[in-house]
Parts: sequence; structure tokens; C-alpha cells
Amino acid sequence: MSVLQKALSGVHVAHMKNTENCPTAPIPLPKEVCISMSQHMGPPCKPLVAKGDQVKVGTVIGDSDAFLSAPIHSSVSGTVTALEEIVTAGGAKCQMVVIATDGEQSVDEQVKPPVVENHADFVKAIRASGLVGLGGAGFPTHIKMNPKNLSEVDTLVVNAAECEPYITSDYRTIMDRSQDVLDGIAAIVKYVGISQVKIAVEDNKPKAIELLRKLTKDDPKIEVCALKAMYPKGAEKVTTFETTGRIVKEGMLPSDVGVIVENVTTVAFIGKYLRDGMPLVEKCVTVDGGAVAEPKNVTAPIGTRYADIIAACGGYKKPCRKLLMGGPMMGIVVPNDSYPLLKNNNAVLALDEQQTVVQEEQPCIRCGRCMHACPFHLMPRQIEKAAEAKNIAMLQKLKVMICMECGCCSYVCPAKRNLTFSNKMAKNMVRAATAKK
Amino acid sequence: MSANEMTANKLMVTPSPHVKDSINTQKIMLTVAAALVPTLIAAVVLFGIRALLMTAICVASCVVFEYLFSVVTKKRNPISDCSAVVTGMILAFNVPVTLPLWMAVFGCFIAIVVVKGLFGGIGCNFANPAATARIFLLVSFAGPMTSWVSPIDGMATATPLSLIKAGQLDQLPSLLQMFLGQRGGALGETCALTLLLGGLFLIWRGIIRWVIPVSVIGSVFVFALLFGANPIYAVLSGGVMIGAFFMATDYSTSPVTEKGQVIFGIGIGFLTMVIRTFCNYPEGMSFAILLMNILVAHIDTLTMTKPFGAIFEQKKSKGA
Amino acid sequence: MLIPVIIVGGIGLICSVVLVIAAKVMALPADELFDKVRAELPGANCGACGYAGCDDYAKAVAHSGAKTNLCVPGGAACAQAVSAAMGVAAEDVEEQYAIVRCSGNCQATQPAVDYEGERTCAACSTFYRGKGSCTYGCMGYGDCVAACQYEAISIVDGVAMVDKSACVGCGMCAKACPNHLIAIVPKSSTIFVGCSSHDKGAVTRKVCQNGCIGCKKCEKTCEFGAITVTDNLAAIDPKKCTGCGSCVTACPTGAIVTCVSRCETVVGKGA
Amino acid sequence: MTQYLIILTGAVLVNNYVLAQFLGICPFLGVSKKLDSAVGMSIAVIFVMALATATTWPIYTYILVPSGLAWLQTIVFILIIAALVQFIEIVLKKYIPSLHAALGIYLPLITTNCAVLGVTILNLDEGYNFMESMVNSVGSGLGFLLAMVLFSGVRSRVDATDNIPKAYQGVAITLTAASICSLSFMGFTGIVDGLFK
Amino acid sequence: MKELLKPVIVLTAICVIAAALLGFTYNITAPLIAEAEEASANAAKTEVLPGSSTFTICELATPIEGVLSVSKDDGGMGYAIQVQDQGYGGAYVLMVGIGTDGKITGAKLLDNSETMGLGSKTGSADFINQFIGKDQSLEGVETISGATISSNTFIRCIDTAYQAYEAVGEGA
Amino acid sequence: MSKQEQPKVNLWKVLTNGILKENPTLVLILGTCPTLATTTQAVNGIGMGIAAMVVLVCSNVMISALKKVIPDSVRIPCYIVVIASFVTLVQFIVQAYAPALDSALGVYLPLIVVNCIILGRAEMFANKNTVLASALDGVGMGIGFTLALTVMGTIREIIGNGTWMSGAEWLGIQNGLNLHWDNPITAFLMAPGGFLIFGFLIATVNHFTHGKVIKKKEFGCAGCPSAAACSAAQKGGAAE
Ligand SMILES: Cc1cc2nc3c(=O)[nH]c(=O)nc-3n(C[C@H](O)[C@H](O)[C@H](O)COP(=O)(O)O)c2cc1C
Ligand SMILES: Cc1cc2nc3c(=O)[nH]c(=O)nc-3n(C[C@H](O)[C@H](O)[C@H](O)COP(=O)(O)O)c2cc1C
Ligand SMILES: Cc1cc2nc3c(=O)[nH]c(=O)nc-3n(C[C@H](O)[C@H](O)[C@H](O)COP(=O)(O)O)c2cc1C
Ligand SMILES: Cc1cc2nc3c(=O)[nH]c(=O)nc-3n(C[C@H](O)[C@H](O)[C@H](O)CO)c2cc1C
Ligand code: SF4
Ligand code: SF4
Ligand code: SF4
Ligand code: SF4
Ligand code: FES
Repeated sequence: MSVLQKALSGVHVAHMKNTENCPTAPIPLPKEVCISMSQHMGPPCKPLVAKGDQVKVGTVIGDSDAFLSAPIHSSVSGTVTALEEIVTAGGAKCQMVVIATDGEQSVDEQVKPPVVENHADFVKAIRASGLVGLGGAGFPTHIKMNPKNLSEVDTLVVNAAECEPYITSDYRTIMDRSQDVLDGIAAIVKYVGISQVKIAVEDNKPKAIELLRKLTKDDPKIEVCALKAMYPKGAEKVTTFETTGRIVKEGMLPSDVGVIVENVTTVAFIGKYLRDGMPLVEKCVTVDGGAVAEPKNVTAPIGTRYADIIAACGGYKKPCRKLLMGGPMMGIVVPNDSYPLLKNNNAVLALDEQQTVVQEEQPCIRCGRCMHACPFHLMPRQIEKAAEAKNIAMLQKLKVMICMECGCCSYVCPAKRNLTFSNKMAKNMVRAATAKK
Repeated sequence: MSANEMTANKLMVTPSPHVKDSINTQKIMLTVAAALVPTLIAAVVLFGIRALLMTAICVASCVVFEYLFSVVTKKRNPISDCSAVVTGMILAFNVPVTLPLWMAVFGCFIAIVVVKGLFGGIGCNFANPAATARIFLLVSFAGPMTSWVSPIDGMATATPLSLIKAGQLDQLPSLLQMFLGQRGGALGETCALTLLLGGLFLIWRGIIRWVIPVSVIGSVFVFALLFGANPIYAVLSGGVMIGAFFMATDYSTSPVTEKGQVIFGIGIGFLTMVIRTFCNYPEGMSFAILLMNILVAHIDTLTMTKPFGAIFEQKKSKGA
Repeated sequence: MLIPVIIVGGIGLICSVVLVIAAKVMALPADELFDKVRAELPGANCGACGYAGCDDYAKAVAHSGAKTNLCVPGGAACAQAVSAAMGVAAEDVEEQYAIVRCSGNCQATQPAVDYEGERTCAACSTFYRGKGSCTYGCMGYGDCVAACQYEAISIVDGVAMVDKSACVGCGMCAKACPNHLIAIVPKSSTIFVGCSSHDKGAVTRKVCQNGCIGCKKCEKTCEFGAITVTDNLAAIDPKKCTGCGSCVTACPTGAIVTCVSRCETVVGKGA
Repeated sequence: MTQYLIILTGAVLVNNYVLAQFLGICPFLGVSKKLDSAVGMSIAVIFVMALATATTWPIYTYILVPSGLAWLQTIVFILIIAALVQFIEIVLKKYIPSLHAALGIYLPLITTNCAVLGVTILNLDEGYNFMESMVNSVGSGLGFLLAMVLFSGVRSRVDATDNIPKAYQGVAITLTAASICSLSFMGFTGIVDGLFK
Repeated sequence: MKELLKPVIVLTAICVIAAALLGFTYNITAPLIAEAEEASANAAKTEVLPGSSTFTICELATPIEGVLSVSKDDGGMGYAIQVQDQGYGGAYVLMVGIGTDGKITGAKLLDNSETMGLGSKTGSADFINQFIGKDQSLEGVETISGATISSNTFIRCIDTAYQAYEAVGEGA
Repeated sequence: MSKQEQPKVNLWKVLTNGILKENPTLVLILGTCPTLATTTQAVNGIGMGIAAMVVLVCSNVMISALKKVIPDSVRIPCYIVVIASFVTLVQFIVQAYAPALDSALGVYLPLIVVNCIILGRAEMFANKNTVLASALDGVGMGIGFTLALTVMGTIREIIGNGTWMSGAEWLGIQNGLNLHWDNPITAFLMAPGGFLIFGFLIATVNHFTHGKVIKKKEFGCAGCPSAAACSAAQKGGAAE
């Protein structure tokens, strides 16, 4: 089998890193936060509090026995006013704890730096911190830190590519919290037994590259890789391939090729957590988009409503037509601005009328751009056709399950076809069909 | 709930991505049309103002047929995508400048209605509309479709290929004349210079890829050598230039994968030379294009991409 | 005159002898039972029987003793014919039809967002369970309509509605609906709950005029104990329901509806 | 040798049964939806054509013509072909079930296929000797195969299109596609002379 | 046994009856068919040699390449000569009528595979009429532009026909 | 379907069925080869149609009369012999009285034997109906076939050659119509034009019947009347 394929393609998207130079600032404490019990991949947590309970910053308010989960902590001190239902983006319903803040922000007694001596302690501590991947997918980090083939895992890839337009929160993490990043790397290297560390940064962030190179020049284990700024260099498989040349095959995990991929903010959190023991209760997000008066980077308690975040950025300057969590390429729409901030959000984009032109889907002209743009060399148009014909065998042959829904194909399509979305539906179709068997 | 008046109107829900490239079908087609303009100018210079008239008539009737077809079949009106403009120009470039206009209009009917519209319109046609229409005209009106005039003196003449076929090698134009288009032939196929410019422009703009033109021209060159013809002459004569850059690259009727495009291009080159050398027709480009169009679906299935990190062997063992 | 007769006759003789002998010597037992059963099935390949198409079901009937009354579109006549082909007594088939358990038409409820994606229910439902204010309701893009081979279902006023007379109860629509709004019930039952929302009454009341608010009035009204309200939603047991209709009048929102020939949802009395 | 090549090329490219001569159109339109069934059908056709020629040619030349009964051609040929096909089917079914499963289902279609009877009659019209007739039969079958294989690709694309005007859906558009295919084959006119003379 | 025999008997019987029936009709129609065949064979000859009706076939002493047959009109009007040559698209068969005075009385294009609308025009009345009444020198005839090859084939055929004419003329 | 006892049929409907509603050429799509090959001239269409009609009527009558006698195992050979005899008969007549037509129809005249319309009607209709009904069915189908071929021949001849009814001497029409076009669209006389016009006619019929008739009658087994005799159809269809 051919091992090295041609360089992975992608698309050039305008970077729009408007908030690059806005250091992160905390927002005023909101009156109320709503903490969803589903903030990670895997089954939602069960609320551990009831209406009327008093909670403090860092109090565990939700947990689950499921393997793929992480506990959820209160991000504020105050009183639980209600347990409501919230519909997640995917359509599941889960509980949401509404807490009225008391303004004290008193910290729970449980919060103290963890005692970590070995790998097992480390994994336990990470789980207790409630950390999930902050790069977007929200995958519980403690599972990644505890791969089945621990001895074979030799590489840590710190994903600081930040390839999505607008988003600069990872960049700010590097610039503002470089020590946390280094501490985090050191901890992972020490406890997971890593022999090489690759920090992947897109070359549109020269200052970050320079800073990281300067800070790590004494450590031969760490290499800062400047990736060509082409979306989606930050996607896990792409980053892994670009930095290490290893191919994470279909159905495999990075750990199968000896790699752990962590977002840079995730790593920074680990560094800080091991020092002060404060679980994941607040998140740095980039607030941008045509409808926002003052785009900037802010830190907000988990569960803050989007309206409060935007209010902290000067509110709307134009009517908002579309509100996104995440970047414009992969970000998910939110139905209204009372939706709460989740752990894995790294941006809030409020797009105005102009930025949300809906272009009618036109017939495909078979130009092949979608196929050439796809970083994984998939054939999105053929997938779309096979999905229309409900041809499961064909979909499997076209390897639709490899699609990471990066959006490149839809981005380039001159006929404005929603290929990424049809891939997503096709994946659902294949999943349903294979589940039946 | 926070009722910000700025969001009083409902928020929009759409699938990601939420930004799109500015390219669209219309822009692509207009770029192709623009790339054909130098050749049109050359045609007017070489063959006179009737070349312009012919092109205008073809473009207009293609657009009109496209519109009428959408009205009759009650489909979305597609003329804004401008693909009919390209079809019209390419068809006009494929006929002798002396062709009676009604025949050209009939050709447009075949191209737009029969070959494109009936099969579902843009992107759904399996055969190149202009190439098919040209062949239909050639088969129907062999006389008018093969009476060429010389760009130099306006007298009736033969194309270099029919001269070769007839063995009148002494009357062949020089290579420079061939390159500049001073030879008998369809009005838009003679000037290799402008066609090359247009083609390179399209490649530079990323509208077409280099694979098809290079493999077509390359294989015409190689097979000409093998069949004992002058390869440079073979490349510059007939419709090789316009075919390679503008007709074989038509999206709807060419394979999408790079491997497939190579096969497609070589197939066209091979068939062109076979038809030129062994068959009754002195020129085989459009037949070759059409024949390979028919194979596109098979080529596409044969050359499906191998996605990054895809595992095929495992699949089979699972199935077994 | 004689030679042609001899030649043609001879060839005919040879052909027929060879064929007859070949047919006799090499005969294979034909799957007659299967053919007979298959011939009686309507061939819609809808899968309502629970097998992968008519052929599969015929095979199951002929060789694995599957029940003869599983074909829903074929109805009783088909069951009888299949039974006759198998030489067994026919079992009754109860005719069924589809009901749409949502009354959230354009007057009763409003969309919560401005959905601009692909216009199918399956696509729409991937975004926070659809565009409606009610997260349980009908999206009205008609995936069920597309699934129905009998043109029995249509979108009326933003909600799917089944034509009882055309529906054969094959259940394809129920499979297609991403929000699982469609249920297959016996044709004899005429009263059903036109709502699927498990939201708390207050929430439902806010988003839809015709929704079930779980007030339990119907449960109390029904003399036959056919209605139970669980998880904020009433449910009618068709076996107990006599179709008296007292619940319909009792319901404060109009969530309980009756079915006339063309299923009609009672327009909300709520507001 | 060249005369066989001439017959072969002519039968495959120039006088293609389906695209130029209009023989065997029904199976061409009916069984070309998928590549594998197109190939299966064509192989069955080649097989039956060869067998039919092998039986009818001697019967015609050595029995009918000497007794002045050439006019019995039609009735004798079709009788033989029908019986032959039916016989082959029975034999295949019994002894080579795997081959029967692959090709058997196409056999009955062949009885009512003009191409088979056509090739036996045309061989005699052309005055071919036995070997030439066999080559022509196989060549015509190969031409049929070629047309079927090419057309199955076109069909797969056309059938996957949902945008075709309603009246044209189905048979009509298939015929239109066949028209374009036969147009493309006209490019080969004269190839026999060009290659061999 | 009966069900084994019945098919055999029925098919054989049908075959026998059919053959008998056909044999019967054949005997009736055979002469008619022969007549019709001859008539159509002669039709072309009559057409190129107006006024003729029945013909005798002349044998050439030495075969001339391209001459398929030479028929002499029994009424003494002249000869109808069928010649073959290679045209643009393949075999090109022409029937030429030459009167006893050595002038062309007519021509008819039979089998050919010339391009329709181009080479096939050599079979059109417009083209052929210019040959009628000409002698072997064929002065003043014009080829069809765009179909020079076909026109030349036509002229070559006439030439061949004259060769045959002279051959039989000498023989007679 | 089991052999029912002589279903009662409306004879008028039987006759008219073949003309439009179940037109063998344009709706059932049978006998495509002669349809395409012989319709370069309107008159060939008429000739072919009439020839086929004669065979159709005669064989329908014969098979209907013999249906009780013919055993299943040799059904197809028997039918074919009957049909072939009539075809040969027709061939004799055409050769004797219309030799021009004979040469125009060429091999397609004997090929009427394998025309699916004839075998198909034998299987589907004559096999199950009375002699009278079978005869009428033959006439109806024959008229439908002739009509379709004539229309197609007319279109192709006019556009492709600029003439109409030329070569119809055997019908008593001298010379027919000649439009004296300089440049008729000769492609319509050739194979591509044949396919194109055939497709067009089918689409036209489709349009006026709103696709109701043809909707389910795709090519292949569902639409093929030989299906009953054909194990392909029983196996679920070669053409699926
Ligand atoms: C079922 C499952 C198990 C996983 N197990 C591991 C693991 O053992 N080690 C690891 O490094 N990542 C593991 N991952 C994480 C994925 O490799 C990946 O990081 C995660 O899906 C988020 O990636 P994304 O943001 O690119 O979508 C697992 C993911 C899934 C879905
Ligand atoms: C198209 C695409 C683009 C991505 N871009 C980034 C990125 O720019 N930065 C990043 O940290 N993660 C990105 N991710 C997520 C990574 O694949 C991966 O999940 C993450 O780096 C794992 O680290 P985490 O578990 O710490 O989040 C992207 C994922 C996809 C599918
Ligand atoms: C498609 C096509 C068909 C042709 N058919 C014929 C033909 O049937 N007869 C003929 O003489 N020339 C035919 N030619 C033209 C010859 O190639 C050659 O150009 C011509 O005979 C030269 O004649 P001219 O000198 O009168 O122009 C055809 C050319 C083409 C392109
Ligand atoms: C690069 C390019 C080449 C094209 N070439 C042709 C052509 O050769 N003939 C034609 O009819 N249309 C051509 N078109 C226009 C259009 O794509 C064509 O009508 C499609 O076949 C319609 O489906 C071309 C368009 C592009 C973008
Ligand atoms: S969304 Fe999927 S198919 Fe499209 S470019 Fe990305 S990975 Fe490829
Ligand atoms: S990019 Fe769009 S138009 Fe081009 S092939 Fe893909 S789907 Fe078709
Ligand atoms: S409405 Fe539903 S159950 Fe009724 S026939 Fe249609 S798909 Fe089947
Ligand atoms: S009932 Fe279900 S499938 Fe039908 S329109 Fe409503 S949501 Fe869609
Ligand atoms: S008519 Fe020729 S195959 Fe059917």
C-alpha cells in the first residue's frame, strides 16, 4: 500500500484574525449561568444538585459513570434556581443546571492542587478537572492520556494550528500563557512517557512561532512546526500527518500510531491545573463577526449565556442573523442568544445580514473542485449522488466515514452545493445501515 | 430570557460551512468565454466579419434555446449560468465560416436541447454538446460542413488534413502559418496561438487543470510519430488545440480524477490519430471526444480516488 | 413437395425429441411453492411484512413457515390468497393506517429559527430537533410524503396528514419520520392524541396551542380507562377506546383529535 | 488471415449490430443498465451466435441448397435456434449451475433477439464460407459486447439523473443516449479499408 | 409415456403441415418471384438504355478489371455495362448504357458508400445528365466540388465501360 | 397467473387497445429493430407494418385455435414454427408482388419471426383468448405497429431526405412528394436519427398519456411480453 500520498490539500480561506492583538479579558460576572450536562463527547452527566442548593466555584454539579465522560463543575458561586431541559445541537435532550450567581465567586474547599506522582495519578487528576478537548470536539482528555498502548505512544502533537478564520483564542493562549503551555507539555511528557513533542502552528502566526521557538530552543524533544496556512491544517489527522508523517488510518485513533494530539489550550490548562487545582470552569473565547460592536477575546464562566458574552463586547452593532459557536467553517449555529457557553467552545461569531447570504443550490457542474479541495481526497459529489440513491454499498466504497466535515468541499463548490452537510447525512445513513446488521 | 432587540428577528439555521468561496458557475463560464475572445478576434481577422456574425448567432440561439427549453419543461431558468454562451461560442468555432446560418442554428438546437437539456441540463449531459452538434452537422450536411475558405485569399480551399489525406502535400501551409491560423479550417480552430493563450489563461485562473490538454496534445504527438505523420503538424492541424483546451476539458463530460483525466486525454489522442489515419474522415477530434465522453462513467468508476488513510483490504475481509 | 416436408418434419422431430428428453432427464424440481406465494403478493416491496421485499417474504412463507397474514398492503384478500396457496387456514389481518401525532399547524405554533438548509425533515432535524418552537413537532418538509408509495400522505398547513382511505398501513412513513411522529394503528380506532411532546405543560403551552399539556382531564373523563398520561403526554389504548369522543371535548387544547375519512385535526381551541 | 481481420473489424466497429445495423436493440436497451449484466448478456449472445452459425451454416449449405430448398431458411433456422437455446439452458442448469446462474437468465431473451437469427441469415447473404461466417458471428457478438459495455456507462449516468424532463424519462432518454453513441461510431467509417487496404 | 410423445407428435405435425403448406405456395409463387427478380434486374439496364427491354449477357474474351457484366440489348439499341471501382467510401458500382453509336445513353449509380450529400450526388440526375450524349472523350463535364474523388471514380467507371464496349464491339 | 377459462373480453377494446393505449411500438416498446431499421421511408414503414400485421393476425388465429393441443414443453418451438411459416409466406408474396419493398426491408422481413410483438401476443393473448378476439387483437396491434412505423418513416423521410412516399410504386403512388431541398438533414436517415426520432415519438406519447402507461414499463422484463416464457423474468429480472 502506498504510504506517502501527495500533500494533503485544503482551501485558502481569508484568515480574518481581527482579534489577534486583543489580550484576553474576563467578562463581568453574569447574573445567571446555565450549565449543560452535556459538554463532552459521550453520554451526558447526571446533575448532582437540586433546586435551591448552594454551590461554589469548582463544586462538582454533574458526573457520570460512563467511560466517555468528564465531571462538570459549577463555574460560579450561587444558588441553583432550576433544572431545565436543553436541546443539544445534535438533537439530544439533556439537563441543564441554572445557577443564580451571588457575586462572591467563593471557591469550593475541594479545589486544591492535585498530588500527582505517576501516570495513574495524572489520569485521575485530569478526569477530576473535568477537562475535555478544547480544540472543538470536547473529547474527555483523561481518556486520551490513558491509551491502551501506553508504551507505544511516543509523540505529543500540540495543536496550535488554529486554522479556522476569526478565531484567535489559541493564539492568545500561546502569547499570554506560554508558561502554562510549557508546564502542560512537561507534565504530559513526564507522566505519559513522551519522547518527542511537535507544536503545530500555522505560518500566519509568526509571532507565536517565534515565541515558542525561543522558549523551547533548549529542549531537543520539542519541535515547533510551522504549517502552511491552509485550512484545515488543524484537523487532527492532518496535523498528525504534517508534523510526524504518520497516517491515522480509517477507523484508527492517533494513539494507534503512537501520537497524542492535544489542543494548545488544553495543554495550557493542564499546566495551570497541576499548579492551582482549579477545574475547568471558564473558557477563553474569541467574540467576533459583523454584528458585534467590539470584537475581542474574553474569558467567561462556562454556562454564560451568549447574550451576556456579547453584551460584554459592546453588544450588537447590527442585527445578528446567525450566531455561531466555533469558527465559520465548522462552527455550529445556535438557535438563540440565550444559549449557554460550553466547555469546548472557542469562539462566538455573530454574523450580520451581509455575512449570511444564502445562495441557492445549483446543479453540480462536475468541476471536481470539491474532490480536489478535500484534504482526504474524498469525492464529495459522488458521495452526494450515492446518498441520494441511498446506495450504502457505494457510500462505503467511497469511504464517506473518513469525512471529518471540515467544510472545504462546500466552501469551494461553485454550484454552492451543501456537500459537507450531505456527507454528514450520508454518514448517518451508513451508521444506521451498519448498526442494523 | 435575554430579549435583545437586535435578535428579535429569528436567527438563521444553516449547515456549516458558513463562508463560501466567491467563485460560482457563472464566473467560471464567463472566464471560459473570455478565454475564447482572442480566438474570436483572430477568426475575424482571418475569415472576416462573418466569423463574428456566426459566433453571435450561435451564442444567441444557444441562449434562446436554453431559455425556451426551460419554459417548455417548466424547469428553473438556467441561462444566468452562462454555460450556453460557452457552448454557442465553441460550436461556432467548430463550423466553417461559410456554413449557412440556419444550419448553425439547427446545430445549436441539437447541442442545447437534445444533448444537454433532455439529459437534465448543465452537468448532467454525458456528451459534449458542441462536439456532438458538430458531428451531427457534419453527418447531415457533409457538403457545407467541409467547404472551407482560405483565410489568405478567401478562396475555397481544403484543410491541411484533407490535403494530407488526398496526398497533395505540396500545397500544405508552413508551420508558422499553421501556428498563426493561416490555413483552411473551422473558424475558431485554426489559430493555435490564441487558443494556446486562452488555454493557458484558463489554467492560470484555475478553471481547468493542465492534465487533459497535456495528455491530449502529448498523445496526439506520440501517436502521430507512431503512425508516421509529422507530429508537430498533427498537433497544429485540425481541432487538436481547441479540442484539447476547451472541449475535452468540459467539466460535465470529462472524468474528475487526475488519473481518469490522463486516461481520457490519451484516449482522445489515440482515437483522433486512428480516425485521421485510417478512417474516411480527415479529422477525428470531435469523434474522439465524443467516444471518450461515452467512456467517462466507466473511467470515473475505475479511477475513484483512494482517500487518505482509507483501508480497502480490511473491508473485503469483513465482507467475506 | 415431399422433400421439404421431410426435412422440416425431420428437424421438428429431432428438436422435439431432444427437448423432451432433455427436459425429462435433466429436470430440476422447480420452486413451485415459492412461485405460487410470490404470485399472490402485490410486489410493492415495501417491507411492511418485516422481510426485505416481497420475494424474501414469499420465501419465508414457502419454506420457513412465516405467517401468511403479514402483508399489509395486500390486506385480507392477499392473506387469503397466500393461505390458499399454502393450503392453510387464513388468519385475519387487521387493517391499519397511519396517524400523525402532531397538530402543530401554522396557526398553532411558529418556527423558532429561520431554517435555510436542505428542505427535508431528516436534514432539519439534525439541527436542535428541527426548526419548530416545539422540539417534538412536525417539520412539514414531507419526508413521510416522499416515503409513501400510495400517495396517502400530504402536508396540510405545515403538518403531515394521512388520507385514511388511501393509506394501507405499510408504515414506511413512520420509518421515515425523524421525529417519530407517525404511528400505525388499527383502522377501527378513530381517536388519537395529536401531539408527541413530552415537554412540561407550561413549556408546551408556550410553544403550541394544540399541544398536550398533560393536564389529565382526558384521563379523568374517559369512562373506559383507555387514556393514560405519562411523562406529560396522553396516550390512548386503541383496544379499550370505544370512540365515544368525550375526551375530545374534554381536552382544553384540542390535542385529542378524531379521524374522519381524511384525517382532520381539530383546530386548536386553546387561544 | 486479413480477410478474417477485415470481417472482424467491420463487424465490431463499422457495421456494429446495435449502433449501425439495428439488430438486437431490445436487449441492448433492456439489459445495459449495469455493467455486469451487460457483459453477461453479451457473452451469452456471442456464445449462442457462434453455436447457431455452426449449426445453421452446414444445414443450409449441405442440406437446403442441394435440395433447392433455400426458401425454407427462415423456418428451419429459427426452429433450430429456438431449440438450441432451450437445450443449452436445460443443459447448463443441470450440469454447470454456476454458469447458468451467471448467463442462464439471459438465454430466453436471446430467442426473440433479432441479432442471432440476423447473423445467421446475413452470413449467407454475404456469401461467407464457414470460417468467415464463424468469424463474422463472433465479431458481431463482440460488437454487441462493445456497444453494451459502452452504453452501460452512459446508462449509469443517465439513470442517476433526476432532472430529465418527465416525458423523456425512461425509454425515450435511453434512445436519445443511444443516438449519441451511434453518432460517435460513425467516426469509424472507412476504418476497414484504411487499415487493411 | 403419452406426455412424452405428445410434444414430439405435435411439433412434428406442425412442422410437416407448415412445410407442406409452404411448399405448396412456393410452387405457386416461385415463377412470379423469378419474374419479378428478372424485371428488377433489367430495370436498371432499361433505365440506362432507354427503349430496350430484353438482354443477352455477353461474355468477354479477356476479363477486364472492374467490369461486372455486359448485357447486349436484344433490340440492338446498345450495351448496358455494370462496372465497379473504388470510390471515396468504398466499392462504387455503376451501370452505364452505351448506344451503338458509341454515345452514352445513361448511367445509374447502384451500390455505393459515398458520403450522403457529397459523393452520393454523383448518382443524382443533375450530375449524370451532363454525360448523356457524350462520347468517350467526355468533353466539358464538371466534377462536383467537394466530391472530386467520387466524381473521378464515376469518370473512371465510364472509361472502364468503354473498354468493355470496345472489347465486345470487336468481338461482335 | 393461472390459465383462466376464456376471460370475457370487450372485442372493441381489444381492437383499439393496440392502436394507442398499448401501442406495441411506442408504449410496449417491442420490435424495436425493424422500427428503427426500416423507417427511412414512410412507405417502408407501411410495408413492414402490413407484413407484420398479416403474420400477427394469422399466427394469433392459429395459435389460439391450437392452444389446447400444444403441450407446454415445446410451446415456444411450436409457436415459432407457426410464425415462421407465415413469415415465409408473406416473404413469398412480397418478393413476387413488391420486389422493391423486399429489397428495402432486406433481412428485416424474415426477422419478423423474432419480432417480440408477435411472439409476445401469442404468449399473452392468443394463448388465452378465443380465435375471434385473437384475430382482432392481431389487427389492432398490427394497425398500431403500422401507424407508428409510418409516422416515424414520414418524419425521417421528410426531414432526412426532403421527400415523402417515394418508392411507393407498389402501393400505386408514383413518385410521391418531393420538396427539392438542397440540404435535407441526412443524419435522420441514419442510425442516430432513427434513435432520436424513436425517442422523440415515445416521449410524445408519454407526454399525452402523462406517462401513466409507460411509467412502470421500463425496458426489460416488466415490459416484455415474453416474460412468461422467460426464466429471466421469473428470476426477478435480468434488467433489474
Ligand atoms: C470512541 C473513541 C475513542 C477514542 N479513544 C482515544 C484514545 O484512546 N486516545 C486518543 O488519543 N484519542 C482517542 N479518541 C479521540 C479522537 O482521536 C479525537 O481526538 C477526538 O475524536 C476529537 O478529534 P477532533 O477534534 O479532530 O474531532 C477517541 C475517540 C473516540 C470517538
Ligand atoms: C476541520 C477541522 C479543523 C480543526 N482545526 C483545529 C485547530 O485549528 N486547532 C485545534 O486545536 N484543533 C482543531 N481541530 C480539532 C482537532 O482535530 C483535534 O480534535 C484536537 O486538536 C484535539 O485536541 P483536544 O482534544 O485538546 O481538543 C480541528 C478539527 C477538524 C475536524
Ligand atoms: C466527412 C467527409 C466526407 C467526404 N465525402 C466525400 C465523398 O463522398 N466523395 C468525395 O469525393 N469526397 C469526399 N470528401 C472530401 C475529400 O476528403 C476531398 O476533400 C475532396 O474530394 C476534394 O475535393 P475538392 O478538391 O473538389 O474540394 C469528404 C470529406 C469529408 C470531410
Ligand atoms: C472549461 C470548460 C469547457 C467547456 N467546453 C464546452 C464544450 O466543449 N462544449 C460545450 O458545449 N460546452 C462547453 N462548456 C460549457 C458547459 O460546461 C457545457 O455546456 C456543459 O456540458 C453543460 O452541461 C465548457 C465549460 C467549461 C467550464
Ligand atoms: S467535509 Fe468531508 S468530504 Fe468535504 S472536504 Fe471535508 S473531509 Fe472532504
Ligand atoms: S465542487 Fe460543486 S460543482 Fe464542482 S464537482 Fe463538486 S459538487 Fe459539483
Ligand atoms: S401513509 Fe404511511 S402507512 Fe399509509 S400507505 Fe403511506 S407510507 Fe404506508
Ligand atoms: S410527520 Fe415527520 S416526516 Fe412527515 S413532515 Fe412531519 S416531521 Fe417530516
Ligand atoms: S426487435 Fe430486435 S431485439 Fe427486439
